[in-house]
Amino acid sequence: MATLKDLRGDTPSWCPGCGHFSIMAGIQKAVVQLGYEPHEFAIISGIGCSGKVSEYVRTNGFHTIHGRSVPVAQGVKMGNPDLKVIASGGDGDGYGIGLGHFVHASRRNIDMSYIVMDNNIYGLTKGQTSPRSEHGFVTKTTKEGNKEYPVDPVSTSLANGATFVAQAFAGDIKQMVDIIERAIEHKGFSHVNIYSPCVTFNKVNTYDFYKERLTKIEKPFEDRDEALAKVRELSGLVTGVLYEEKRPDFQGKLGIEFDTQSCTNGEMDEDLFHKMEKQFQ
Amino acid sequence: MATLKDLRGDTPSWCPGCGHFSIMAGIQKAVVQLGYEPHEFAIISGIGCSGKVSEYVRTNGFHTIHGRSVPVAQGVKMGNPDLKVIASGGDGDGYGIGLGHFVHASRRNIDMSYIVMDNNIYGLTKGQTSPRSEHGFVTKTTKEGNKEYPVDPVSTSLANGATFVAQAFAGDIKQMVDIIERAIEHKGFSHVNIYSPCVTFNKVNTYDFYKERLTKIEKPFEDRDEALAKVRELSGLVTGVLYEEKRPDFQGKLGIEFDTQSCTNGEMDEDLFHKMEKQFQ
Amino acid sequence: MRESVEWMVGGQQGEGVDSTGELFAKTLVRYGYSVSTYKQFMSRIKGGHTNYKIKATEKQNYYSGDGIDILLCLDKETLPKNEQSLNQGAVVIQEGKEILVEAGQASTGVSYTTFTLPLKKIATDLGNPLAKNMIALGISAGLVELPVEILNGFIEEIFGKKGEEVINSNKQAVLKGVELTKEHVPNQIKPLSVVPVSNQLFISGNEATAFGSLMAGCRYLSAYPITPASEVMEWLSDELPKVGGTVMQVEDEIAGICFAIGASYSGTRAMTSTSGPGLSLKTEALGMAGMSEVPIVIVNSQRGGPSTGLPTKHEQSDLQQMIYGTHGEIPRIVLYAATIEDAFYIAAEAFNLADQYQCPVIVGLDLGLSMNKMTVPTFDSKRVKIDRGKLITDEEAKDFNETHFKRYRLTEDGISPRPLPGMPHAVHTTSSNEHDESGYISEDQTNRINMMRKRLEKVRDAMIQEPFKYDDNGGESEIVLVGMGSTYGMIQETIKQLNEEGVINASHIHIQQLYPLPIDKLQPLIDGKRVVTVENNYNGQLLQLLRQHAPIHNNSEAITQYDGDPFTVSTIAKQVKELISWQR
Amino acid sequence: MRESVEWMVGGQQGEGVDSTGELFAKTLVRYGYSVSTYKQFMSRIKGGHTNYKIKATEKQNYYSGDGIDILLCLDKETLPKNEQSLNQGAVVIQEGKEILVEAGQASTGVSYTTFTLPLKKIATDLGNPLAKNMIALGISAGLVELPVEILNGFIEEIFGKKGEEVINSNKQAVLKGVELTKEHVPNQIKPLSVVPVSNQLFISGNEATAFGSLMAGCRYLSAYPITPASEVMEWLSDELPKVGGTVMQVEDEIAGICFAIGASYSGTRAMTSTSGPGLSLKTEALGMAGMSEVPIVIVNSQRGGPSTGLPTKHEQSDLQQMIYGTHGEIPRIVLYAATIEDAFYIAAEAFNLADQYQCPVIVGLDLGLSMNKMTVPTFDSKRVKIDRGKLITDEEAKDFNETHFKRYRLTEDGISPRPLPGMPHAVHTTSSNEHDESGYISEDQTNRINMMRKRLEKVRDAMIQEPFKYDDNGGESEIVLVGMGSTYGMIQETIKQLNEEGVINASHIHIQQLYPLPIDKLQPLIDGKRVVTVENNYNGQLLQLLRQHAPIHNNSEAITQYDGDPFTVSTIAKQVKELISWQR
Ligand SMILES: Cc1ncc(C[n+]2csc(CCOP(=O)(O)OP(=O)(O)O)c2C)c(N)n1
Ligand SMILES: Cc1ncc(C[n+]2csc(CCOP(=O)(O)OP(=O)(O)O)c2C)c(N)n1
Ligand code: SF4
Ligand code: SF4
Ligand SMILES: [Mg+2]
Ligand SMILES: [Mg+2]
Repeated sequence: MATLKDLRGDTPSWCPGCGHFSIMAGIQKAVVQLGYEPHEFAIISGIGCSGKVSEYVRTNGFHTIHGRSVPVAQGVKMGNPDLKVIASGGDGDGYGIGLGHFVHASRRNIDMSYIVMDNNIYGLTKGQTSPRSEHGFVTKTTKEGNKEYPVDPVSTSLANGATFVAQAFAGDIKQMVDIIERAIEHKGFSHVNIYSPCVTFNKVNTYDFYKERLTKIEKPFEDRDEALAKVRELSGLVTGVLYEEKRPDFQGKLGIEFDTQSCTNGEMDEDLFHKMEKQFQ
Repeated sequence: MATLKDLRGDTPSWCPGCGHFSIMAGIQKAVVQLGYEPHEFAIISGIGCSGKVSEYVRTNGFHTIHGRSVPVAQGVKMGNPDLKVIASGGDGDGYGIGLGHFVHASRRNIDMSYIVMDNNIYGLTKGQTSPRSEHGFVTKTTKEGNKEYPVDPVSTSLANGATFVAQAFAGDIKQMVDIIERAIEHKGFSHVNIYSPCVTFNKVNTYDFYKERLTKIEKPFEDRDEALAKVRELSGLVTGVLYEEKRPDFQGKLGIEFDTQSCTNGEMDEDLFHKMEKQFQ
Repeated sequence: MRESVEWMVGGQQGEGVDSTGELFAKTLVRYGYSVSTYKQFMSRIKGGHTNYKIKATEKQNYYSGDGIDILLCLDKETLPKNEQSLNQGAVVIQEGKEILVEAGQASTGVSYTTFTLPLKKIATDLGNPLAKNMIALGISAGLVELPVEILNGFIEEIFGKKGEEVINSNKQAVLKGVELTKEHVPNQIKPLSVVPVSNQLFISGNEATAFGSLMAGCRYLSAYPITPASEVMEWLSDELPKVGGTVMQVEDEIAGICFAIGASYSGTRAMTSTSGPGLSLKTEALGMAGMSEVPIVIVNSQRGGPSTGLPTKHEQSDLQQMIYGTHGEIPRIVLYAATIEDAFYIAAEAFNLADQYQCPVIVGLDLGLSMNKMTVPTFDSKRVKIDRGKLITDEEAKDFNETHFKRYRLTEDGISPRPLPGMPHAVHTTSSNEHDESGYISEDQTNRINMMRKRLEKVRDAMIQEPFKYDDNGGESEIVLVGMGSTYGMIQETIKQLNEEGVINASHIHIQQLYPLPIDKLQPLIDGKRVVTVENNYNGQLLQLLRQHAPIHNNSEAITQYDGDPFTVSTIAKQVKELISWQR
Repeated sequence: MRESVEWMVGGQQGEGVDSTGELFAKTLVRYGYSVSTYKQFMSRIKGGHTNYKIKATEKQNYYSGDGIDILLCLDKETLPKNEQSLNQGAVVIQEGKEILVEAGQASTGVSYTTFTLPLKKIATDLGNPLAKNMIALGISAGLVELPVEILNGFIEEIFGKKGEEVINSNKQAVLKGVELTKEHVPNQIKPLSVVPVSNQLFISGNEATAFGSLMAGCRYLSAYPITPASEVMEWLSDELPKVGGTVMQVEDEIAGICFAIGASYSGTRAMTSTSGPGLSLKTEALGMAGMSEVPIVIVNSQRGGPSTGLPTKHEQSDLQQMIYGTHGEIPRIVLYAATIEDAFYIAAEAFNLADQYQCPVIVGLDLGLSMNKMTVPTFDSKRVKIDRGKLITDEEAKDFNETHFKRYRLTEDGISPRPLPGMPHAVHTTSSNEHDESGYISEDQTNRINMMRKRLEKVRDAMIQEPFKYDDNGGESEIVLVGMGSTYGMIQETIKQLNEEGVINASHIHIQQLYPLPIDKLQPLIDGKRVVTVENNYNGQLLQLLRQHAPIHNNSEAITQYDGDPFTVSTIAKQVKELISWQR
């Protein structure tokens, strides 16, 4: 069985204290505790400090481009349904440039987990507002404070059909690992938003900020809209699995006997050719 | 004062009976009834059957590219805040390829109206599923029925801060005109989703389909989350203004004395140059 | 007896012009003829003029023809729009109050016959007003003496589900048409000679590309609808599920390529298909495929640009975007089939090259090639063998004995053994960042140099079976016409015509591999010749490409057309003649 | 006395290497020197080696230099990484347990002196452990005898808000450094001569571009953060609101260009800024600007590609993407400043050209030019006059007397009078579809031909004030070096060096207008010469561009470097020599 050591990839280059360390550890722990081997996973990440996670966790990894981890990940799963697929990236990556893909993935329900490292800021580009930055948040390009309001990612995935929606906090690894495990085991699209303080550029949304404000939801709501209402009521400052629904995943619904990996060297399938050829005769 | 005739642009090439005719008429009527002149408006449209509306309503028009009417429209308003700006396009245009922009516009609250012609299908490309097509919907590329679930646009804009959210139906012009008028007059981002049957490719979401199912909301909800709950409860099959909130628009919040249009031929502003130059000395 | 016929039906969109044209084309195909077609249509769903042009010949033919022998007018615009294309002695069939046969003369001077008749009324009298197009088809068949049995066979196929009555009324309509011909315009034009029936396929470029892809083992296509590429998606969405694959219509073109890259990374042969606007959106992810060395096939069916442009019109103006599109420098291969027949093989080879060189392969098409059907000899399923390149098994990966498998191992040929995710002995990292052999981010200069060389040199020798077609036209030529894609047939015909007229002996190069350009092989064929490209764009992009590789600047020109229509032979011939006279 | 000094500080990211370097650079600037700088850094926030290189010279200088006279090591990697660049007699300052002055010898053979001292401890003893870099700066100043008053002045500016105590401890640290120099390494290197202070600006390419844009009347920038372009956005986000404009950080690069196109359509001078990945994403909307004839300026600050590539490294590999990126064919203009000074004027001219030709103008930069500061003579605010082209007033529009104003009126020069939305007499339609003069969709062939000609011909004669820089180097040359962007300084120095060595007389062309390429003007300068491009990419994109326009294939080469670092003079010189010997 795999140990935590087996899950160790390249040496992280994150700033000491960065929340992303905990999330990386959380993923590693979840994989180990669930008894999986590194090769069974593919972690598909975007670009940002967060995006480096696919190089730091030793599973198969694909460090893709900014905002596109979710579409690539869905393709990976469809190409090889035997893989456990995790997409991961930052709040800018996922809720800024990648927002459209995220919502469409929510309503599509392909079997994969999406773990967002939400630090309410663009880390790697040195501290601009992200779509998760609070109204009034001050950065070098918003010296008078951010004039936009943040995206509400959890409500958005809930409203658009995601079958597993959860939120965690990098400062509470135990709960986080539990949530990640459940997300991995969920059949369908699981959305896990994780508050992950950026200690270098975000002096507002710190560990203490979240410790003081987060409410734990002990048990998923039975009803999607109840979950939605609760999240809205608490301004998104909740942790826990908010909603989980058992429903066939997208690929299951297609009802296709997938056989995508058997293409090997040699001649074209002559019988198939003649069958297909007919329609053009 | 402008008459309906003044609002007539190029001759529509839509199929007879298409819902988009009514929406075009609705916009024309609203402009006339509010007492505006054609030159005061800019209609920024995307690509699709729907996108042609900017050529058919005689105001200033910009027929942009697929999925980008909303970002272009926001730029137009910021460039010239005196213009009344309407973005318009199809459900594929706005909730498919353009979904990210739509959500970001909702949370940004620039003063413009976004009118979506929602026919639950891709019309101009001949009838593929759109992100608004129902689960199970049959097309030539989904012969076994659509396996995705539709986007919930109204809940999404509500959850992400839009300050005016409404829904109308091409089969009820009176209510629609009223809603468009209110959307135009709303200061901030107003989202109006309009059910607009595609008589050629969509044999499910017909005029009758909507007539039988739509519930009228007579008065906007006081509370955003109440509106959201109601929309969810009725599976989005509602018409009326669901929510309206008075709040300074984005540009107002910036607190800048905008002066963007005064750039004219001649030498650079020497005083300004010397002031700016200082910081590099 | 005639050995060929040129036929056209025109009318308003949404009124069955397409299906009428296709039915007549198929009838000619069944009769044994080689048929080329061209559809003209507008970017709207109903209304607006559309037409369907057919040229049927005894021998293989790659061009739908300049002229018209029979013109079937289903609206008022058809005749004026196409009168200048009528051949001497043509017959024009049109709706009118009563039956009338008149002589006409076109602005070009040719004389023709109009056969006016109340099609709708006759059909109504036969009990099926919808069958009016069948009467017209009967007339067409009658004029060239095609056996009605073939048409009747199709009628049974098409209306099979609608019952005997519908079938019969349609058959009657066809017969009626034949009778009307005999009665009013007998022997007006010569009948078609009988030819032996061979194993031909009647297929479009989009279909041939999709078919070739499927046969090459492609099991995944993710795309976003767009004219004129949608058919690739549509055809595969019917066929792939039958062989364990699937088509995903996704939220936009960026997702289209990203899903495919994901599927390909996982080991599935995968592709995306699009047209210009979509290709532009895909260029960032195209760079990812190049950098991360994930194989991927991108079909780009060109249409009229730029921007939204002329979405339903023909053009060949994405050459530079296909060759240069994306920031920075990536390995890539750009192919472009000369004919529908080639489209099948090129698609299949594209998947091999993508796997062999672990890079994106762009398959160019153009609307002319994509959306129009043509008869081609059936494909040779043995010609292209599936080759997955350096894909390795877990067993092979195990031999490397590495905890973290070096996905980007430096090798002599620049191509690294490629395991798949899921293999127990090959956990590995794939990346869009500059990386070392392990796939981990590296900013080291030496590594950078090695990796850039690896990636950019590995494709230098890539070569498809037929990187270009060459026709020396039987001997010495002073001029060489160079084309790509759907202009193949027109250029061939032009050369034949010029030759027959004794004007000039021209050779013909039709390039199928645009990048890397096989310049070493091309050089001897253009040396000392006047190089004239024939291309459907404004800037002469093919000419620019050639000039980049060969110092032919003072002895080369481009013949261009960019109005949304394909070339006609007469246009090309005229311009070649002008070039020659200007030179001499 | 020395007339120049080369200085470098190296250390771990996040430890003040940048600010230390900048402070020393500014000190030299105040002292009257011309200063060029180069920062090396990694794509991470904390940790990883970074350094800041300075070359200060009496006369204007465009290159931060190959060598190092003073090397300040704040980490262990600095010395080994840069030892090979040390000049004869260099001083290396490094942290150590105790004060030690030793002789060293580099692998290159040069001898140098290491000055080891417990910087941190000394600073702590002075009561401010944070002031250790100030001691090092004091040592640096002491070595070349820079007056400490200048440094002290900056200390007051920087620490002004932190109170007297902090200011004093820092000043003391500087003094201490000077003392330590006198005591341990006196006269180790020659002092800098005194030069008259002129009106110089110390500014980066990004800042000069932003400044030029603002002065040209740009009042709107919408963009998405990306290295190395973010500074354009950051600088303007401070400055634009003061003049009634604004910066929008939007959700992605597609929105970045679309917001700007919208603002420009409405009449505001508008721009977007980005780097490679963003440029790729923008190519679809770029096509829209071209097709709809909306002026727009796009700044592309190049970095190491492809894909995510080397985000914090230098490269010039987006040339082809800037020139050809987007499907179909659009009018566009591509500029690329040779120096930071030119960046100001080029930015300003870009807005004029965009308005005059109603098309997108791409302003190329590269990381070397973008992120590094240099002294330049202050700009001439009279050199570029604002010209808004054929923008018309409502009064003028009224004279046309049209219900629907013809936005795309066909005119002799292909440029249509442009009203703005909001004008009572100029309601008009703008479109990404092919359109007629009214802006309405048109699929008519004649209209298409007219519109394509209009759009693509109108920019043919576009020309900036200085489309290229030319230095004939005093007479006959057999070789011409051709470059673009930040290689200007290195090429100049290389030529000087080769000349001095008596190796070869080379001329220098530095192209600032890449598209349309001023080939008619370039031709006489390259005729009969051996053309050697010097470029930071793999494929020799500039060479390919030249070859496309001139048949120089047999007499041209590219000197390339693509490891993420800029050229050094010695690299270029070496390669030129190789080329010559190989030829002879
Ligand atoms: C297409 C593209 N645009 C912009 C960038 C520059 N970029 C790199 S990371 C990043 C934002 C990172 O923020 P986030 O996703 O929140 O991750 P974090 O660094 O905060 O973990 C940006 C804008 C890029 N690499 N690619
Ligand atoms: C980038 C891009 N992708 C695809 C297309 C092709 N396309 C044109 S319209 C359209 C969809 C139209 O659907 P919708 O927005 O719902 O409008 P409708 O026609 O139904 O009114 C598509 C996919 C395009 N023009 N540009
Ligand atoms: S900048 Fe912020 S997000 Fe990035 S590594 Fe440092 S602490 Fe983490
Ligand atoms: S296809 Fe549908 S949406 Fe398009 S014009 Fe026809 S009815 Fe309207
Ligand atoms: Mg972040
Ligand atoms: Mg639609």
